[in-house]
Amino acid sequence: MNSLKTMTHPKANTVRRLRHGSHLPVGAPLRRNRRRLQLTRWIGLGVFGFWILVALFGPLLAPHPMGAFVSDQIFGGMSAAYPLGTDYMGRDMLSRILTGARYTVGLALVAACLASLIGAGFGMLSVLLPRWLEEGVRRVFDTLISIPSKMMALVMVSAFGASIPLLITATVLSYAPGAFRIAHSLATNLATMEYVQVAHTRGEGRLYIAAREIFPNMIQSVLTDMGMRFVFIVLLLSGMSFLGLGVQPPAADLGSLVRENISGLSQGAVAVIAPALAIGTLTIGANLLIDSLSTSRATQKE
Amino acid sequence: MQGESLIVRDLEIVATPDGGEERSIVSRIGFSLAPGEVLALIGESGSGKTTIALAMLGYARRGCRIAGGSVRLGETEVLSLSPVATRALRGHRVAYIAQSAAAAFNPSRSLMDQVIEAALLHQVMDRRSARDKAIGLFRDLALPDPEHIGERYPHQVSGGQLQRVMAAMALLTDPALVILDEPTTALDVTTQVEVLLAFKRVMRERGTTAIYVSHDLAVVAQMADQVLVLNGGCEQEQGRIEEILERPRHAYTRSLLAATRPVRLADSMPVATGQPLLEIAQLDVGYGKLNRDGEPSDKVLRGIDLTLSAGRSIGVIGESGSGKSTLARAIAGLIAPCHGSVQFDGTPLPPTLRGRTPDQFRRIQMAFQSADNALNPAHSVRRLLGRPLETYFHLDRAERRRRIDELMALVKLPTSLLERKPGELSGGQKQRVNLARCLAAKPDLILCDEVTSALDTVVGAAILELLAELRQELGVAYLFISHDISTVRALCDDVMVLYHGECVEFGSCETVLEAPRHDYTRKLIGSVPELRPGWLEHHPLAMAEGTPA
Amino acid sequence: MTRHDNSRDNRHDNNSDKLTSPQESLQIYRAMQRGLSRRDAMKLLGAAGVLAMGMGGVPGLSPAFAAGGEATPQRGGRIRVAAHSSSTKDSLDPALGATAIDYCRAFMFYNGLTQFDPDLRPQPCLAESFETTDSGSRWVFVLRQGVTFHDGKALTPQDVIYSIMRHKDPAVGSKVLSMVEQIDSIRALDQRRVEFNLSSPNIELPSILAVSHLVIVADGTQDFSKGNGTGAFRCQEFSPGVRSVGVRNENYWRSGYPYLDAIELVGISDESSRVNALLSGDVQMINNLGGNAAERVKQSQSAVLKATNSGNYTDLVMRFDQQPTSRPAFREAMKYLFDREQIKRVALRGYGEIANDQPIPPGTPYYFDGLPQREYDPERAASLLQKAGVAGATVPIVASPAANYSEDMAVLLQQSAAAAGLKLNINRVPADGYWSNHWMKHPLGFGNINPRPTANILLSQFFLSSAAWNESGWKNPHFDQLVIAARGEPDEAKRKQMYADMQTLIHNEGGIGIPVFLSDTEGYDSRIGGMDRTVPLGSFMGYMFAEYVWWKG
Amino acid sequence: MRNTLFGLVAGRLGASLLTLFLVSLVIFAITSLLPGDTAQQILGQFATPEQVAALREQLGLNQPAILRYWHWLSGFVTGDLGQSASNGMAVAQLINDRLPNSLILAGITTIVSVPIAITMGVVAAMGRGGLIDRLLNLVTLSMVAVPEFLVATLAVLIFAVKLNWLPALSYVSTVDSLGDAMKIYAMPVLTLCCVLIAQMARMTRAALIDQLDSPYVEMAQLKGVPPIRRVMRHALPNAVGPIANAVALSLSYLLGGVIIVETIFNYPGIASLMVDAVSNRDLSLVQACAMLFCGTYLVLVMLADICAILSNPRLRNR
Repeated sequence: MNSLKTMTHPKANTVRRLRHGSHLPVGAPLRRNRRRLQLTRWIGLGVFGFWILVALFGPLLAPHPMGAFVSDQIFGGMSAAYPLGTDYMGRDMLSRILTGARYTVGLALVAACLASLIGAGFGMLSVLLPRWLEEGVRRVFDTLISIPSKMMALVMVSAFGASIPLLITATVLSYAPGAFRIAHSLATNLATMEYVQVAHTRGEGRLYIAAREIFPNMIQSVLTDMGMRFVFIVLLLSGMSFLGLGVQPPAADLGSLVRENISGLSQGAVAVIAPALAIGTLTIGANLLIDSLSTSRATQKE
Repeated sequence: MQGESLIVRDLEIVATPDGGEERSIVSRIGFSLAPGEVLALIGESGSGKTTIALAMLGYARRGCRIAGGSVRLGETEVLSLSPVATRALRGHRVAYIAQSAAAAFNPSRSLMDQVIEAALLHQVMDRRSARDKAIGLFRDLALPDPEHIGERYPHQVSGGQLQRVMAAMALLTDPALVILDEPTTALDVTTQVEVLLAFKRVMRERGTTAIYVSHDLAVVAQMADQVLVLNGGCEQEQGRIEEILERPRHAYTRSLLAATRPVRLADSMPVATGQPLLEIAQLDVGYGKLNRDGEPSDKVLRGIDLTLSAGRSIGVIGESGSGKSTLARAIAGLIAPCHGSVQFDGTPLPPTLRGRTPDQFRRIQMAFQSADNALNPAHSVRRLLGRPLETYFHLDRAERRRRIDELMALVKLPTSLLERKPGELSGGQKQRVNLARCLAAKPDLILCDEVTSALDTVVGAAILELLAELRQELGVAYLFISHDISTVRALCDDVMVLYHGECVEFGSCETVLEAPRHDYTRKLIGSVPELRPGWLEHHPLAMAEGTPA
Repeated sequence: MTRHDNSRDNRHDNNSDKLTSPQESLQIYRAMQRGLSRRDAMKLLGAAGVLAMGMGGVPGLSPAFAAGGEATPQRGGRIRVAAHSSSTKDSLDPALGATAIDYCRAFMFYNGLTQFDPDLRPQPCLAESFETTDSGSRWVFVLRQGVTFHDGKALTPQDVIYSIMRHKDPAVGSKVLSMVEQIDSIRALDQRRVEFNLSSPNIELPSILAVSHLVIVADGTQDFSKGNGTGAFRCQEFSPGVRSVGVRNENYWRSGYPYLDAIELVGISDESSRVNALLSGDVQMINNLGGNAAERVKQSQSAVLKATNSGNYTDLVMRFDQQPTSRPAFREAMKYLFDREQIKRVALRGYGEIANDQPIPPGTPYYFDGLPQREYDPERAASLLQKAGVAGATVPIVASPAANYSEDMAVLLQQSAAAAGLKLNINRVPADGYWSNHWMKHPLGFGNINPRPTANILLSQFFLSSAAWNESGWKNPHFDQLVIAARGEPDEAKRKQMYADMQTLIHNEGGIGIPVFLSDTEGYDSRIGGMDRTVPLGSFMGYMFAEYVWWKG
Repeated sequence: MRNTLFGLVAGRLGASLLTLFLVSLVIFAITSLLPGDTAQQILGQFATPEQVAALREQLGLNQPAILRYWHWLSGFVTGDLGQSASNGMAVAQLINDRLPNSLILAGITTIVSVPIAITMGVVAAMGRGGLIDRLLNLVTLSMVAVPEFLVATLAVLIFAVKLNWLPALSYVSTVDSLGDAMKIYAMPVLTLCCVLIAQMARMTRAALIDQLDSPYVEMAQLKGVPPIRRVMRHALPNAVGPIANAVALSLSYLLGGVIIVETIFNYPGIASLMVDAVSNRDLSLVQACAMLFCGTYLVLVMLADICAILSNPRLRNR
């Protein structure tokens, strides 16, 4: 985190250097639980990778079309024919989850990527822009961040209808400002680093400095941040599905699967538990992955 | 409490790096100290000296473990104490003075609060007497305004004063043993003398047993009775300080000694061509907002004049905050001067980067203090060296490859390092890459900003040698910025002494350093510890203070 | 919408409009549809009952409620009632009533001149009696004596005149503006009698006056936030979108009523929250339950489910003026693609009734049961699609939550259409703005039609060639003639035949597909007494439950 | 210290006003794009065009958007929030009815969640890498992972429907005693805590660990300061800044983000007011709510900064 502290004066990082100097080269904060770290990373990677695969190939594997009414039994339990039971209208839950995961994972992934791309892009470039322009960009993102994400989504969906591009736009508008903030502070720090100044004295252009000197050093933080954003977006999307603003029928993301079957909760229907578990494993998996990545990065840095 | 004896036997400390096997970092260390004696642990970074010192408190840092041996303080076996008893020992019978007081003081609590915390915690005395005693110690340590300095917060007190406050904190409980971990490394030389004097006097008065950790033999010579020379966690040599200084038996000790006193390298240089390369006239530089007269609020340099001929080397010396680095940054175009002119090779140099020509960019290179920060950690060495070749000379792939190999040979690095990233190199290697990158531009002038100060003495000496060789081979001129007079003395033809942003003295190295005219220069030179015991006692400051109170 | 062209300009030649002004309110239409039996109408009109009257008879539909024998009513107690929607748009101005909770409040705090009984006959309420002196264009209502508003003011003819005539001001935003447009004037004959003059005869005026929008407010009222009426409950608290509390009006003119001390009305838009609230005992009555929710209530020990069939329908609109729905074979194919059983079973969970692509529900007098039921027949649909030249095509279909169940129906239709080789792309649009921006604007879309007062009004409004809401743009001169003629046909058998012909025409040629009629479902705490009274207007006892239920707990 | 604080607050207020202005522009622009308008919303499916026209005239919807915005803005600046177009009540009155509810819910949630979250963060940081840390990590992860509507619905099913301990709905109006209040707020607060605690606890842990790695905490250890005191007296005061920031960000969720909880528990708060306002195209109400949310966010962030300054003598005394 210390890289986040703003450093303006060229000598401001002296303290940090000395602090590092006081550490033993081998005695620097080490984590004894490296093996555990590895384990959580593999679990995280496994779970997250699983959902990516489901998103990619799930619809191909689905035994029934997503919207097919296959059974007369409503909220049917697990059976050989319907491994995850049937939903509130007698559709095959397994097929619906396999298909629905694509929406959740795909939407969240696209939105997270776009949010990070826009946020980090502006965050990085604004450092190199003239002061007034930088200030303007910051003001715009500050404005966006102060509007609650669900309200933003609500107004936008009311205005333009709940299409997939709009959902992505709304979530990106909600989450890009956060990414911008982090990227901006990272880039502000990196821009004062001596190697950036070296590049300046070499006469390099702004774009080169941004792309080749600054960006490679913030990519990991940006990726970590993107992972967090992914998790938030999954949850925001399922919240929006609850409010009827999310992915629209007959398509259904995991959140709307939980939502539309929630009346089966009182009877403990698989139809509601299965998609809820799916969301849970997806977000926990992503979190574990991010956690292990960011800690191992911290370790490497020492 | 008087100092107690300290006997250490067969100390073994192991570390477990992430994912790695447990390995020994300190092995079979033993020494014994009589009450009131001071032992110096000396060695390069990574030699395990701090780790050993911390073991005296029964403490090992995260990832490390004290695997065996005994530390006997008086009658107490430190390593076999229970956690509670260990806590009772720390800050009471054994006290620790950290390298950087600025980092080791909690920024959010007042100094007095922190100074007396241990005493109150261990119920050595009540708050009032602790305060009184602390004020007494402040006075003994020659801190200004001893009555009220304790009410301040760490950021309101200078580094040297903080270091002394920390000493007061350590000594408040009259510990039997004090660990001083490089207590003056972060300080300017002039401040260092004051702090060393204060430490020495107070410790002698109290008869404190102490362990003094340092990489600087000259400092150790002033403070220690015994020396333990470490390398790679193993003892190289142990003995009385005088013996070690005069009759070093071990080769490593000898190289340490040699590095502490670098030989003059500048004399072997060819005489300069005389053509002025860089001419600076009446240069003013500052930070902050401009006021009505166009003057910045925080003016760092005032009225600097300087002429550097091609192939020559000028040293700029001064303590931190004197404006040395700002001068280099102004020449490099990183900060625009508010006044004055800079001419390079006869043409005025545009004040900022924007107006400069690619050729000017090429001909002036800057080597930053810390290669850690100056080398982009994301790039490989090949890329770091290749980029200037690309931008300045537009070389094609094969030519670049050839030139990079040349550069590596020039800075005496094996080409096997080319694919590594800076994080995988040692400090000296990094600094060499840093220099190689400057050389890639075939520059006429290299601005060296404290290039050796972050390095260990031996490594730093090697870099100095390299710089001297390069100058000889390539005829490049240096503006060599340093706080260390001996490095300037070793490398430079001329020297400029900066004090509070003004040049107080300028002249050839011999003249200025051998016969300084300005008071500050004299003080600066006089503050560099000499490699002989007793130098400190005869320092003018010690004489001025008279007999200790 | 170009409705005003009809209602204003064509008033003289289009007789239907005098009866059939467009309204939204669910209740009035249902009321009238069943309310005035022919017999009553005849009685009202005397021997001269020549106008076509509403379909007679009480609803023959199944009240599936399970309340046991009722004990004697008890006084006291307080209940909480949750309606399915409530927002800051809620108002105590009866003219603005838009949802169930508004109608309930109107009947709690105010009274109309007339009110419906369980047989949906208009009964005297604030009017002690009413009569028409010239077959329906001049009416005299005699006001009840001694009725006071909650603020103590006595009821006068001026209040009646103000209450009704204010709806004619467009700025009021009344939902029943077009309905009161036929009232030319109202005047006080004396302190008790009020005379209504209509622009043309309408023997259904007493039924119209029984709707919640036309309840009586005090003369000159502009600020409705106090709910100052003559009703059985006084408004104690009203915060829009949150709750409203009515406490017993001790001076209520109808002695012995109401039973309850207080009623709290809230809106819970989330269905599952609504059911949970009922099951946990936080509220005592809820309405508008989907199939699964209804099952949950049915299975619970503490609550009772009540379902009433209605003539409300959601229909597939196929425009005659757009491709590909202008092709007759395509339209017919779509009608064959409805798996009506499945829609009833899956989408409605059984809470509905199979329909036959015509709008007159079974059990009403003009219902023509000789019409063969159209069945799900994908093969036939496929060949029809082939004939229409759209086999294998992709056609967009617009659905919205605004039209109840249209999304489920669209999904089901999509499934069955796929079986016939037709690909339907569901374009789901938000409820907001649906009626103005989407309804009747797409080749394939959905509409939702609440029942109309009479079969004739229904047919006139939605199927006449010139009708503004001719959903599909269907134009059939023969049908138009039948509609007009039926209004003036004195012979019942002939009239019935005319309606049968009209239904057949719509069934065969019309541009709409009606798969099912929807049921009203509500749940209530088993400790509520009086729930066996059913006014089949809508949920909550036709929104008039307030003074008739009691608390047994 | 006064000067720093004053300068910060003044600067922030200026920036906040600008932000609010921008937010109002954005919201106005989007709501102007909404299909349908208030008049149509009020009149519904079977409105006649002349009715719509008359109502539009009456509500002033015929004016160009810029003019309407100007009217709203000039009213807002003078403290007049205008009238709700859909029911004619003063916007200030509507907000006044709902805001206390939202604030009470937010307040209780804050009182419950912040101490729990910080305690969890502190405990996890102290036992870094240990069993407790990993356990807490798993707990917080799971809390984040479950959609809040599921938590809320499950809680209702268990505590209200099955066990009948707690009411399924939260009626502010029927609070008579502390016991009542606890019953009513138990489930909404529980749900919100699930959402908020995890985030705050994780941030607290990260901020503390950052401090625990610092030389002065090592120094404290070498002075023999026991672990709890090390965390509470040495590390925590320096972590106040980041923690306050995390708390502020989480709490800003409590006004606008609680729409799901408000829906499920039928809690009459400000978020559902805004949802209503949007679906009714009630522009002045939408604007007022948006201003409120953004204003709250800005104030919270500013408070967090003030906290950070007050806790840091370096900033405090500059």
